[in-house]
Amino acid sequence: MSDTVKLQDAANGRAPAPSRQILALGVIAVLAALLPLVASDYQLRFVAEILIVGAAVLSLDLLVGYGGLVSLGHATLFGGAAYAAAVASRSLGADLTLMVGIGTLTGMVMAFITGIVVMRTIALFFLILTLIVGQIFWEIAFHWRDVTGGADGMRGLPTLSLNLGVTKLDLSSSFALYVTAAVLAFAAWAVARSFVNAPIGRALIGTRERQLRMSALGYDIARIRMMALLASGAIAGAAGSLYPFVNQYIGPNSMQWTFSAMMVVMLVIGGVGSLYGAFIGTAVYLGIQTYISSYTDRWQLVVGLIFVLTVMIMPRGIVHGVGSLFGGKGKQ
Amino acid sequence: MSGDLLRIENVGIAFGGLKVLTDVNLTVKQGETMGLIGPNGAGKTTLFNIVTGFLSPSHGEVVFEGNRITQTRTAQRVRMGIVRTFQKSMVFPDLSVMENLALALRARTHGYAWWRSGAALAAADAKALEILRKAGMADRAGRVVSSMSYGDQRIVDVLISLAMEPKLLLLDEPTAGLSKAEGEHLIEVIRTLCGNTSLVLVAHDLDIVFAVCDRVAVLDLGRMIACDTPDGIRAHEGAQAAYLGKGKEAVQ
Amino acid sequence: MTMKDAITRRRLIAAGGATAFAGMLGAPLIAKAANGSLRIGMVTSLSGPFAGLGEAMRDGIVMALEEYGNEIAGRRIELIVEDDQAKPDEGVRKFRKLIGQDNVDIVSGVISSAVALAVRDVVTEAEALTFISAGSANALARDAASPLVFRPTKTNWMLGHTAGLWAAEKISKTGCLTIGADYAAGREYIGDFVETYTAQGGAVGQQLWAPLGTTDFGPLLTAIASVQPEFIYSFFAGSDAVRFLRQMKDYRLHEKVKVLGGGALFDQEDVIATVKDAALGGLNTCNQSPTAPASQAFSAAYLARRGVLPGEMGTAGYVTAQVIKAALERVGGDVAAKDQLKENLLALPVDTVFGPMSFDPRNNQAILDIYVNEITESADGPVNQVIHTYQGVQDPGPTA
Amino acid sequence: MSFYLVQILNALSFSMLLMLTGLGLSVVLSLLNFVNLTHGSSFLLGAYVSIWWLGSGAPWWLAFPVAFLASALAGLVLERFPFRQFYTRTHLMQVLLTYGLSVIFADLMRWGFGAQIASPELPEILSGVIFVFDMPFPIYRLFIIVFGAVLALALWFVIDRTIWGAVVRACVTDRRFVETLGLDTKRIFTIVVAVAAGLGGLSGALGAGVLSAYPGLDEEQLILALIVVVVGGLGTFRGTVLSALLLGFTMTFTKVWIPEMSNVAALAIMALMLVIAPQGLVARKVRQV
Repeated sequence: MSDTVKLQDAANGRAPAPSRQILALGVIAVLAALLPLVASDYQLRFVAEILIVGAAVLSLDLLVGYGGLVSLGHATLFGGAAYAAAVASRSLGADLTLMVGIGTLTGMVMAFITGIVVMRTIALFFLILTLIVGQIFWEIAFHWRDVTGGADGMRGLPTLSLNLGVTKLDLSSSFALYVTAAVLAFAAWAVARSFVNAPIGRALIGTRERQLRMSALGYDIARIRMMALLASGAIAGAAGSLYPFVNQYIGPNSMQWTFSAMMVVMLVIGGVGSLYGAFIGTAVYLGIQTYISSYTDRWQLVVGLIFVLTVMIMPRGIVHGVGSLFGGKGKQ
Repeated sequence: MSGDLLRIENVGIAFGGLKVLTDVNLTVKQGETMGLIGPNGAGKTTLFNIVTGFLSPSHGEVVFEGNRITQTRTAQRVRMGIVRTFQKSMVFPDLSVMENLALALRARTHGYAWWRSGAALAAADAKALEILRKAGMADRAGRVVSSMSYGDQRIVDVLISLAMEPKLLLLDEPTAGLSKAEGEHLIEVIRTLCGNTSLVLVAHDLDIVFAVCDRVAVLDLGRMIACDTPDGIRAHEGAQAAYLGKGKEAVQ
Repeated sequence: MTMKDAITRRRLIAAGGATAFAGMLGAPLIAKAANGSLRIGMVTSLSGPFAGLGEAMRDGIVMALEEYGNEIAGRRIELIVEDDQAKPDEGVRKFRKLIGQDNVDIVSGVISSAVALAVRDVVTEAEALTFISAGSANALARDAASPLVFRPTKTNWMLGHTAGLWAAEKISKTGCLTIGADYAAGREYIGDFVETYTAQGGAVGQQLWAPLGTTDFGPLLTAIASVQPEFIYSFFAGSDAVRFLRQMKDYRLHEKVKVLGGGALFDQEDVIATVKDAALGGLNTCNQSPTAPASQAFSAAYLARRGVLPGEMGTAGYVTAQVIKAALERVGGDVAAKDQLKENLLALPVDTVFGPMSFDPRNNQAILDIYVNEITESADGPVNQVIHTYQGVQDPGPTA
Repeated sequence: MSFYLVQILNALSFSMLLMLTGLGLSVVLSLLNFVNLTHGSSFLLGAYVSIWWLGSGAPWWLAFPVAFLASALAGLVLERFPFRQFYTRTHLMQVLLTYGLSVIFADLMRWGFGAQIASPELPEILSGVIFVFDMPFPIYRLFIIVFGAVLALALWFVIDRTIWGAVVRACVTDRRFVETLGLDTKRIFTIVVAVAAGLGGLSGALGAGVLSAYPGLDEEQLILALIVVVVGGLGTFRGTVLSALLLGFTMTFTKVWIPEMSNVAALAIMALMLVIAPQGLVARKVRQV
């Protein structure tokens, strides 16, 4: 029990003083604005990918960090929405608002289906059942060749654009994709944050810590978890809808359980229950995978070691680990 | 039978072959404080679980304010006014005292709200503060519960339940693990705050039960063997044999 | 200076200053190639299900470059190898990195068809000179063909088609059963085989599919045992192929039923070296054979270097270097003249260890000799022995 | 007729493989309440060790005990550090730690044993077939069925029917009580983890004859084992056997009847089981309040 507490007490999110928060946001905004000046096209696109995957990991944090529900099927929500957007874009064109709308909706529908199946389970049972449900979705995508392209996936997608009524903005450049991803990431963070700070978010924490007491207080546990799943699915879906257009490709890998497991790893490295840690974890993981692997075949060893050390030394993730080094904020 | 808040009629339950409760009848009147005693394994907590809907009885009915609620879901029963506490402390350790109470107060109205309506929430919070003031804990409203003493945690535990404004409050060994003084203080807080609420109190400390309760019911091996005033119970032979007669070792 | 040295040198440069983070933000130290040297990027699978194949491919290209003294058309060659884990998303990221950050002049590699298709739009948009070493999806020769993407290897059709011809002519026109891995490549192999075979008057009986990554073929083999077909046409790759052949032997079916397979099913290094005599008697259509005349010298060198005869991927890595060499020499090392390079490469065939290779001007797809191999016993254990050669097999291309 | 008989044998042998894979995981979960995801690594290690042994020319039957010992030794080391620190942590933390370790081991084994697929050279005595009427069935699979059944029975006997089993079970419920009996609980925990890892290695050695060994097999087996154990009901012995049979028969017969949908069908049935019985097929009664 004490682990859940250690791992997740950041989840209670007693927000830091507003002024400090505004300062932090400001610094991030300035850095984000400066990035395109120094980064190459490739790097901007890489950052865009981090932001998109990071948003999906953040949505997983709603479940893991606040609901205590570790899902191994989260990639399906992300990948399913990505497929839906890619399929729709072929006939409807890739308008940004349309794509995000379709993705969000798909994410929520898939979360709803998953939710109905997994609602009564917790802990390891929840972990395995989400894995199974996710793999069923994956099998469908993998075998529905006419629509999804099967194992080969889909390519040749139209480029992303934004219809502003008077003009149509082309979003295919790395810079445009970066800006789009950044806006999405910020929106995802803001929505998730408002969710956890609202009564529903507090109630979600309640179900994580004292499920019985929550039912004794008259809360409907299943309903709270379902709402968390829906919110999480909506964010993951919105993020997923951009993914095919950043990669110019979407394939069954982005729905597989291994991707779900990778998301959990990213989340834990970054810090469970902090929301923004999701982005840091994603950056660390993708950074290692992309850069270390150029120098050694043993990059998986590096990822594994970092992950195990994180779990053993700072189970609350890099965000808190570094925080306690500098500000002593780790202990209350 | 006006004035009857809760009626338990012929309730029985078995787990596998094990009969945990057999034909239990019990009536709790409006405003009454009822003690429920019996050795370990007598079925006290199981009875609570049936009244609150955590378990369904194999047979028999639970009637609350004249309505049959045997099949009603827990959440619904809570809204009708049946609230319980647990043997183990069931506070939310990582939330502040205030937030613990707020969770309870919001359960009925704003529990699922995402976009908050500030005024309503503020009203709920004001009410939480009011309760804390009555319990003499207003100064600790911002403390994280896990950092408080166990005695205080148990008080918060009970306050959470009282904040629900129950008509019937089931207290499952609220004083377990507390010192004599702490236990008495807790009972004091309950009596101050409960108003017209009917109480059912399970406790191993018989002194407290006999001091506080209007009537006392005795369960043994899943059967209700007596239900009477404290004096009546003291004189009851069956109860003596089943419980008191065995002396304190049954109570530890 | 060997290629391995070049890689080590890179590592030193990295240790010297470019930390991962600096690499992320500009990578100034390795941004520009040293003057006059030429950078080749190769993306292959060094982890995940194709790791063994990827290592072979990497060794193949390194081997060739070492033979060239690390110099082609008077320019020093620097090779950068990246891992795609056999995941398309990862492949896309690595191709972007090679092109956008490492500023390579040529990109190459890829084992999985899915990765090859996934990166198609990326390299096309970047107008990068691309040589796909092994990803053999038919689509890349057809609607997904791209002006600067060359494919010095077969398409799935070329193997399925020739197997169909061979089966109808030399094995039997009846009693055929197909069994394949249920994913894109398996569907293409089996589909193309069936099309040609039936066009040649053959009749296909039962068609079985096994999910990708099937561990237990028992139920399907029992089904085969009860049907008792004349011969089987089959496509599996990697661990699936090993398990299929071994379990065929476990059920004593390898003695009773002829197995005709496509490429990867009887891959010399990946499969036969592992299953050994369980492969004996099998027939295989493939663009590569360790016993093909063009491959003799290479096979010996490869055996000496790695202790096994080369399979398709080791050879593909080597061939990639051969084709790149031919292309560069025909423009005097001027890699910037992409149109000229393409024109010259398409003009004349290249001699490779696959055999003579010319390119189809419609889609830059190699036109290849396809070997029919029979797995027979030899001094080095069971080996793919060429028993027939279909010369100059050309994919139907964009018209299909 | 003989077709279905052999298919039933196929299903049985595959179920036994699943059960063997799940057993070690199940033992640690039921006895120590510890989730050990390095189990897949033990499996692969055992597979590699036995393949190496069978290829070395030494007496073939020793391959199995050797694989057992190798994995058990690895388990022994792991138990000292870092498992021991995680017994009292949540399942979630145990999952994270051991998953991370399994990633490390996967890469180490890839390093040590190479990326190529490896298959064992089975001894003559195990590589024949028997004929059920006219249908062939490999002797090796019969060997797996018999071996698996014997092992399962033996394990059940030790855990359920002997004093040792009782002592270990008592350890989880109340460690201090066992220590007052003069037994070293630390040592008991070590032995259980080592034996469970050894079981993983043993099943890997047995499985290699059917599955071969290659990087990634560890993860594939781990997932199957997890599904079997969890659907069975966390670490109840009967549950593991039941769900292994359920999964084995489903996967076999869906491959016979609807091969293209066999994975979906098998997954759907396992999901259905968890929906119907959210605590697993054989749930341990736990008092909630």
